Amino acid sequence: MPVPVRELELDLEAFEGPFDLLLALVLRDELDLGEVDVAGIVLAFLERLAEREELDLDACGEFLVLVAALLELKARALLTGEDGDLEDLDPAQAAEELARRLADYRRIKEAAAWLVDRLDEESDRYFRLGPAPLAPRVERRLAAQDPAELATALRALSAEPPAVSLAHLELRFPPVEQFLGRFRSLLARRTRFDFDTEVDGLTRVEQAVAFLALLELRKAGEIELSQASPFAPIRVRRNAETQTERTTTWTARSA
Amino acid sequence: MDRPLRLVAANPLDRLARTLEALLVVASQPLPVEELAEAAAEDAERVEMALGLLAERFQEGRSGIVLERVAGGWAFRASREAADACGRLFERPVERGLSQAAMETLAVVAYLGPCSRPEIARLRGVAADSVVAGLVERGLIAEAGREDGGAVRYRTTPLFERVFGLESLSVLPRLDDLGDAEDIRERLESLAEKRPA
Amino acid sequence: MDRPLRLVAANPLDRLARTLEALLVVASQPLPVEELAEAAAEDAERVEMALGLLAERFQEGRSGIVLERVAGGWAFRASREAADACGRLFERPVERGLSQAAMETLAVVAYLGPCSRPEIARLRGVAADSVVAGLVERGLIAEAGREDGGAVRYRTTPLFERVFGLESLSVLPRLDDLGDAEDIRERLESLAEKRPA
Repeated sequence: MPVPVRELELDLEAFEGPFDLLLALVLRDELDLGEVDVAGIVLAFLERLAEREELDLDACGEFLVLVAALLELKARALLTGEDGDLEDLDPAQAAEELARRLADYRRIKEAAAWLVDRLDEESDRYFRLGPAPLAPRVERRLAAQDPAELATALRALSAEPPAVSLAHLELRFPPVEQFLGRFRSLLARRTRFDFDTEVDGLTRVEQAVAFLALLELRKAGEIELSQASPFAPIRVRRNAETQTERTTTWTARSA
Repeated sequence: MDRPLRLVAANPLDRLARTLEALLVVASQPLPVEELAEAAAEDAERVEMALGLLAERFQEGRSGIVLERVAGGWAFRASREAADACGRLFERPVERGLSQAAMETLAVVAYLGPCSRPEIARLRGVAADSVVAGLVERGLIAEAGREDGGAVRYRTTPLFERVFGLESLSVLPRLDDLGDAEDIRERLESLAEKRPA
Repeated sequence: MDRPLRLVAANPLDRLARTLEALLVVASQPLPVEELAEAAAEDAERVEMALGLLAERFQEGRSGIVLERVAGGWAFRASREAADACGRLFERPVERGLSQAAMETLAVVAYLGPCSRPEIARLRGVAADSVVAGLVERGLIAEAGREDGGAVRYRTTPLFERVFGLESLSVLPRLDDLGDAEDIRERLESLAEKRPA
């Protein structure tokens, strides 16, 4: 019987109830995401998984998508300075705004995924980039220009730009990439490793993020996971057919 | 008087087709019909007809040179059948090793039109500087003026359309058709409504 | 045993010919037989045979694409019959304006004196490589020695002065309110740091 991710019971400081409800409350802005311990959710899920005889990978996949969505929301919720007046909105509007931003970003991700597929399909289309070998040389001629344009350009360049908040530049996603890189290079050297040993000594949050990275690698088919028994160490093994050059990583696709 | 003229008409079209072949084989980028017509000193309609002839002749399976409609114009490329041979001789520097971040940035610029690094950063949630510089270097995006705040804006280039085999940006799938972002939101919202008050 | 093999040989040669067409239409320089053979994974002798086929197909009077043997190898060119059309294609219409990036770069170099690419990038707050390369190619700026750090510096050219109708750089429109070149330079540098990239 699969672990019903969305019904995952959470007992966090800020929230007690099923995971799905938590997401709904967040979207309705009835719960401050800043208060929500995402790592706590991951740990609750891990414990739930550990109760089972074997690793439920489908549940892991769904969980990954939902938790990724939550992380995105949380990240975006921290952006209030950028677009200014989220605080001035009533809760419903704020929820709407957050949902809109999340939707925007998801759409961009989907568009990027479409481009990746497209590039893959078109990779056998070769064409010439430069001029043809025996083509005549092109002479580009330019009409007379007004020197005043030069002054205008330099003047514009030296004008004080309106103040723009750089708050958004501070935003960083949790270092899933960092763990992806770390695990990949580990697997380049060894065919298998023990997850628990690897993350030993890290904070709970880091361990949670490391686990997300593990799920992502598994989803990408780069590794296989096994666990002898509940609470036994998670063993990570390099998938035999691992592609060495993966450029698309950490893509949260919809479930 | 009409009939004999029609009979010889095949010949000039063939000649026009040869002229177009010549133009296309030396061009360094896709040529729009109007540009072909102007160079060939012919009207666009006849150029379209001749292109039809050529598209039939230069097609996959029949020829190593393939005529395709791409980036708002017409261009020759190698047949897909010859991709392995081409791969041994030519590099693909433009699209090699494009990262996920690069793809997302391309998607933002392609879909939203000219936009600046801060705008890209806001949508993607991470700073875009090095990614944007890399894409400019590859020729997939280019500067397109500055916005009011003084930040340089970027747009995708014809090379982008060519590399991705797009007739124009308008053939990109509509964003709404792509994902189920709305769907997830609705699902969550309906759940929230079911919640006991 | 030999004969039946020879009989079917026509087909593979045709396929090889298509592969060569593909390689030649993508190449930006003439390709020697050895390179073609290597790319097509065939021996040179068969490649020569296939080239013979192609030379017959792609010849003056028969095709707008002409296969030609030149010093460096084999290459496609436009037929002589289409010379006028090609002339018109490559005779670019006079461009009316410059891009904002080009205008800004020219303004920086003209007003502030010889600058290197890193300097231009710093002053404009955006990578300058492709803009500078474009302006050099068009003859509007040219190399003018190196700065201490070793980076090549660029200055405006006589063509630049002609295009902008200037007798010399000393008659550039005055920007007295902005101070002298040194003031402007400092101002741009401090602004570029503040500006959203």
